[in-house]
Amino acid sequence: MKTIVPYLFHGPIKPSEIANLIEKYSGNRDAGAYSFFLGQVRADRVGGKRVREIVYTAYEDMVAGEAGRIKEELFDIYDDLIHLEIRHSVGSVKTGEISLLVFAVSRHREQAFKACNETVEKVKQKFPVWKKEVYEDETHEWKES
Amino acid sequence: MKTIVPYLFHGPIKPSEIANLIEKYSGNRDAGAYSFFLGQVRADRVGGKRVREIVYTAYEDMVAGEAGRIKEELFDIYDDLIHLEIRHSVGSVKTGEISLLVFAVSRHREQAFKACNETVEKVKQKFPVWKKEVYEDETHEWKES
Amino acid sequence: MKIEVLFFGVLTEVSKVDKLVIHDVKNLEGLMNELNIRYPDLQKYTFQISVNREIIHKNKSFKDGDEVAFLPPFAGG
Amino acid sequence: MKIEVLFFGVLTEVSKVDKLVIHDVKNLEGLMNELNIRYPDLQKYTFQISVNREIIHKNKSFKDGDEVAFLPPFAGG
Repeated sequence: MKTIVPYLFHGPIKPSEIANLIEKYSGNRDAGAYSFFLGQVRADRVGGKRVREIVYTAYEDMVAGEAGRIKEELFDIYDDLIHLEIRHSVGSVKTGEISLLVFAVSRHREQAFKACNETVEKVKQKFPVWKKEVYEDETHEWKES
Repeated sequence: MKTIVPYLFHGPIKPSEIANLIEKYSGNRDAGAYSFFLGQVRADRVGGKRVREIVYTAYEDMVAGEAGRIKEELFDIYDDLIHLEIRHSVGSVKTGEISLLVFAVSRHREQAFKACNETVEKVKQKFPVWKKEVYEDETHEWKES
Repeated sequence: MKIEVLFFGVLTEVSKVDKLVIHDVKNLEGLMNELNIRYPDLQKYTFQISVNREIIHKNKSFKDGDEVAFLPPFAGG
Repeated sequence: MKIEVLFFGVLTEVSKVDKLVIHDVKNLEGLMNELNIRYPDLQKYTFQISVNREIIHKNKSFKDGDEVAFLPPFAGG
């Protein structure tokens, strides 16, 4: 998996990377709660056509700035937060594959939940990322969030 | 990992099992959102003593009933929910190891979040489980949630 | 008639056993009288009581084979 | 003086390019005039504009090397 900016990665996010993240942060014995969100590409039907994949593009330099701001904001609000990870795919992600990972670690559960939830919302609002839904018949459509 | 009732497992929950769960459910191409919560044993200091492990005991037959009720309730409320998994450790779980896993899968993110969050709260309220904090000096204390 | 009595959590340190079989108690009140004699410290603890895995809130008659459990405050997670 | 103009998402299908270098436009208004001539369809789309990766909400003078981007509604996740 090639890193573009620290928050963007080519292709789908693999389940094994999620296990790696947990192993990495469970080293921190102050951590009591992990909250994960994973977004996956659904095989939606759109007007009789079935989604095959989503091709994501991003304004990479701007993503880095927005992600930094989101993290700063959340670490300001949640003093119990230990770690916040944001990973978004660029390029092709097929149905049944994961395109977004948000991972919050804190001492107690409440802040892990809230930080994870709010980060997902902020990523959707603020990340300059676009998605092109590609259907099984090779046609495509640009989607809003 | 030995299963006692479908919700209770001997010893800590392994990061690799979490990856397995994701791989298993990502087969479902209607799934768009996964929300995970993991609870980990912290190396808290209690009156100058450091926690070494928590030993969990459970009223196993009653856990099965309570877990079933929680799932029923949540599937009633959240019609977008596809899967809800609850796993709690019994026996010894050391600091830095995971003792609780809640995993919700739904089409869209909102219900996965809410179902996961509510399930964690309900497990804490309703699961007949007890924890004995064991300190590095071999003394122990029974804790409330 | 006999019933099974289960203890959990800190209460196992009062009862020194996880399980007890008690004969010839008719109802919860009778059981409590019996247990308070055996374990006077029991009164110092907070607990709920379940019969056949359902928490009960008032006196209840027992039938043969009932499973009565003494449950300190839950502490899962 | 030159500026870089970037297009994203559906707008790349209007511009047919991801990037454009434009000389001698003084400000956003001048750039919009220029682009509306080149790409009359641009007006049919909803977008925000950023200069050097900050979204702007009104006319703005450019300096040499500025990076101006046309951003359709974000669709991450």
